[in-house]
Amino acid sequence: MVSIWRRAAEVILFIVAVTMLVDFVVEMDMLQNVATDLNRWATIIAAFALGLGAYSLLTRHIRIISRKSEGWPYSIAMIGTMTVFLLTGFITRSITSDQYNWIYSTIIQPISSTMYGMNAFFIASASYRAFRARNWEAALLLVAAIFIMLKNAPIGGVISPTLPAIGKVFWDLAGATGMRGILIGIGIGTLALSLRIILAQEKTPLGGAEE
Amino acid sequence: MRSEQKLSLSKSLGRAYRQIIYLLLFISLSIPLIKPIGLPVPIHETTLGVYNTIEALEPGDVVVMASNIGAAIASEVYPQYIAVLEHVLRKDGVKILLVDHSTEAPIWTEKALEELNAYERKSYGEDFVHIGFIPGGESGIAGICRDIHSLIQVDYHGYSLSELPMMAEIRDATDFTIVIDFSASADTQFWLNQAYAPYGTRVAFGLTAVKVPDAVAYYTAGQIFGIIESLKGAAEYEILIKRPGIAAKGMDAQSIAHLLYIGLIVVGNIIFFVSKTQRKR
Amino acid sequence: MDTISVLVSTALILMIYSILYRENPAFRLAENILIGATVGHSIVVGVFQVRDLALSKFISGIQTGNIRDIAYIIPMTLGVLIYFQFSRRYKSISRISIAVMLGVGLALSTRGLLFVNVIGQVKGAMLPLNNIKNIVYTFGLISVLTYFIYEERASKMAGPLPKVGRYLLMLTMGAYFANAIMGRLSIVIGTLNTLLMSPSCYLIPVALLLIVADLFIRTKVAKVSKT
Amino acid sequence: MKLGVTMGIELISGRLSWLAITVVFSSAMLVFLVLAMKRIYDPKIRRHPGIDAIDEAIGRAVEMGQPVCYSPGIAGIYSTKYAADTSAALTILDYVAKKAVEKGAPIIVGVAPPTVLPLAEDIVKTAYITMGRPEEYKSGETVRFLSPHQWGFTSGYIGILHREKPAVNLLLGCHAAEAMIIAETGASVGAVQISGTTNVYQMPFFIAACDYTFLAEDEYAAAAYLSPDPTQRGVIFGQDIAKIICSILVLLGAISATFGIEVFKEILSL
Repeated sequence: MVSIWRRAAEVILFIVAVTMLVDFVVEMDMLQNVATDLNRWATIIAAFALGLGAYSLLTRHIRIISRKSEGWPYSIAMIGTMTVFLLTGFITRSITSDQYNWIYSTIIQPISSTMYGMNAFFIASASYRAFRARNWEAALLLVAAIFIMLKNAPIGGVISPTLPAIGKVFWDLAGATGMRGILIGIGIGTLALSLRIILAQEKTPLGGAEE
Repeated sequence: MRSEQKLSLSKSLGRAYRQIIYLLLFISLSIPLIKPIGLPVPIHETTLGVYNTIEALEPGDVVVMASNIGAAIASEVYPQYIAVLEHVLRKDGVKILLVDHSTEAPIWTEKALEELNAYERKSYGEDFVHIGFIPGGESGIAGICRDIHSLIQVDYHGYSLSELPMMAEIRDATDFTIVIDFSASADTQFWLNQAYAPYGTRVAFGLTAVKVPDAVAYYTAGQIFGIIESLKGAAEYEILIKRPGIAAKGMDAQSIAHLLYIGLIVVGNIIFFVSKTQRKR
Repeated sequence: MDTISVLVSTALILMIYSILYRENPAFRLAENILIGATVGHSIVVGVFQVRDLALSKFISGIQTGNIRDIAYIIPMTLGVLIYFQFSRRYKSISRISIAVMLGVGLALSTRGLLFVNVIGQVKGAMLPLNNIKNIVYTFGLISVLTYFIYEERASKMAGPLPKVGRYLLMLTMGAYFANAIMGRLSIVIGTLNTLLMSPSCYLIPVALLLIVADLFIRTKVAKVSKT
Repeated sequence: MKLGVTMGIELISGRLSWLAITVVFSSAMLVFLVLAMKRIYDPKIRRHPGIDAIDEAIGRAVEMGQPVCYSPGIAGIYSTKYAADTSAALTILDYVAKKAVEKGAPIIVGVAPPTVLPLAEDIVKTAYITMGRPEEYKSGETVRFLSPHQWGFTSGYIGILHREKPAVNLLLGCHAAEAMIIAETGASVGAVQISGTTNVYQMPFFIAACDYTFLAEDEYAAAAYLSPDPTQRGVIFGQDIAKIICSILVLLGAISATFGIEVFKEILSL
């Protein structure tokens, strides 16, 4: 049986979405206020959802520690670091305090930029492993990639000025055909899926099948 | 015996190809950083546009440097900012107005001023002023173009604008000689809309690589006088002002790494075709 | 930045990089530290967000009687309702909070993506067919669009166009792949630049030594197990 | 600027074309959806090879006795650009979870956005319940919350890939700069990888590193195709109609622009 709450959620989703959509075309102050507020509300609700995540994470790691399962010391490190951030944040009551800034720029910032930069290494291994001219499609892909690289790196223009010029032709062609087509397709696909969810035809994103 | 050993070596090399590639990349990136090779860098017309315009400035001219720099785009845009600021600081009598479009940007602006010893080289309030963060996005920019004194009363350091001698002569966008906007967002068009369109103030952009395609259209249409493109543009600028820094050093690393990628693709394909023909046999 | 901060962050950077060699305790430690730090950070930010964006507005709303501010009690209530997730019987109540977020998200995506992606791109594609380039672009785009036609009969009617579209898509993918490299390299160059400076650089040989030692031990163990 | 309309409602100028396009496209989609539901129209939809690959890959996981890993992306459900992307990833998760549980392959879902966590938990748990094996669902283990932060999530997810050595790794939904790191790690542990995203900057990396990729709209089509209700496929033909309309508009606009008439551009700017 579909619970009444579930039905209510579907109705609310419909009302919220339609309000936001109408706000996009109709000039009305009240509507605009409602839409702005709804948008802010979503952010606030999402902040509460963090508690679900924290609960799930903490129970899992506390279980690992209490059972002394494989790798339990790592769980202690995880919970320890988390506690440090929570305590520093709540004691200094701001995320711009010197102390908070220090732990943030010592831990999160360097690891984040390192992880981001690791892309360069994985691009290298993928270039070697995956860029094989197995067929015409793959060949076209890697030829385009090589010319764009020669366009971007200063060395390409030094070897020969025609290389960047060819790269530019590929780049413009890609932007005007493939990328345009992809963007248009994404727009249409988003409308189709949103429509199905808003009209309660697709029920999964609102959370599983009904029990 | 020996061939067996050889086989196992090539086999284990084949299995550890990832680690070898990572090591190669690490080395090829580190060497130019430790000892710059100085590979030639071709200078783009768009970068030269910015350089020549600044080079032609006369005493009394006012340069507005607008910044939207934050941690996300700093690696690409901050070196451009440093290079251009250095160039403008070298021009005697040219006044510099620094404005920021995000809450994070003022920190980077101050960092740049300190890195270039601006406070010792020039006198604050007479040669340059750091306005700080201007809230309100496009309407904020429209506000300073219309009447800067009515929108902003105090600068970043808390001085009243009316106390600063330089600001006495600067009232609206007609007093700005050029505007250079360092950003990665739609802000670039804001200056075009609010300063170039109504007042004819000339505008140039310093951008991240992704934003360049949009801006090229403005350049070809003659609406902006230059674009500095990503780290590459910063390197070109550093070379133009003969002050090779992080970007120029990075360019060697960029060139070598790109060549390595191309080499890897080529080697990968050679191995692929060789093994295919062997299998056919 | 003081020395401790530099040394700690360098050690963390090297621990993360060690995954390029193989999965190891150092990486696993850095991984868990990063998870703990980021979750802690998100909670702190989230709590302050609720405090500054909702709670303080609600309180000032009660004082001034501004209905729009008082209404911030609604998202806070909805936020609490999401914890009905833990109740077996009343789980569906939490779906109301989800519905508000999903409704906002889907509507905003549809608004933006149809406006920018569809209308913007279609408008941008209306090029005068007076040179080869524009003709290629126009028919290229139409071919790409026909590739995305899924209905079998309609797809067959388009003849060879979907195939051409697929080729163009692959070319696009190659171009965009290569174009992203420069930005990624700038970031790794930035990281390496800080690594190669004193005092960070002294940690690099330590890390390399550890890796070499590990390699040595592992080959030894492998040999022993063979014999 | 306001555009007066007789009905007393004022439309925002520049948005009229959006309204028209939305109404026309939505009607096309709804008409075919209803026709398919009433069994008047039976959609014959081209099957993306990635869809067959999902089934095969799960079979492989069962044979090898290794898990199926799934990431529904890093965008929350109220993301202003990727809400639909995340929804599509959840719909596909529903299919994958049921298939995996049915065939007996353990599944691990790594979650980044907290708003997605309750949904993913529900979807996977329901799959275990409907297949009659609720005891195999381990709370906190089967669906793992890693971190809402992009790089916290990435480090956690590649940690899972390295330690669990999955036979299959599915990356659906919005992935940003971490796409390449996760996908290459997946390839290095020998997993069959199937991916899909609407983040245009990451598609090329998925294409390079994964075995099968749902490119952009393919992901939405797959979500409709794999929906538990097969009549949902009707909407895909509506999407096709929308693309045909776009093609015709482009062609008409181009031809008229050749003769210096910009009327189609102006219509779309209304």
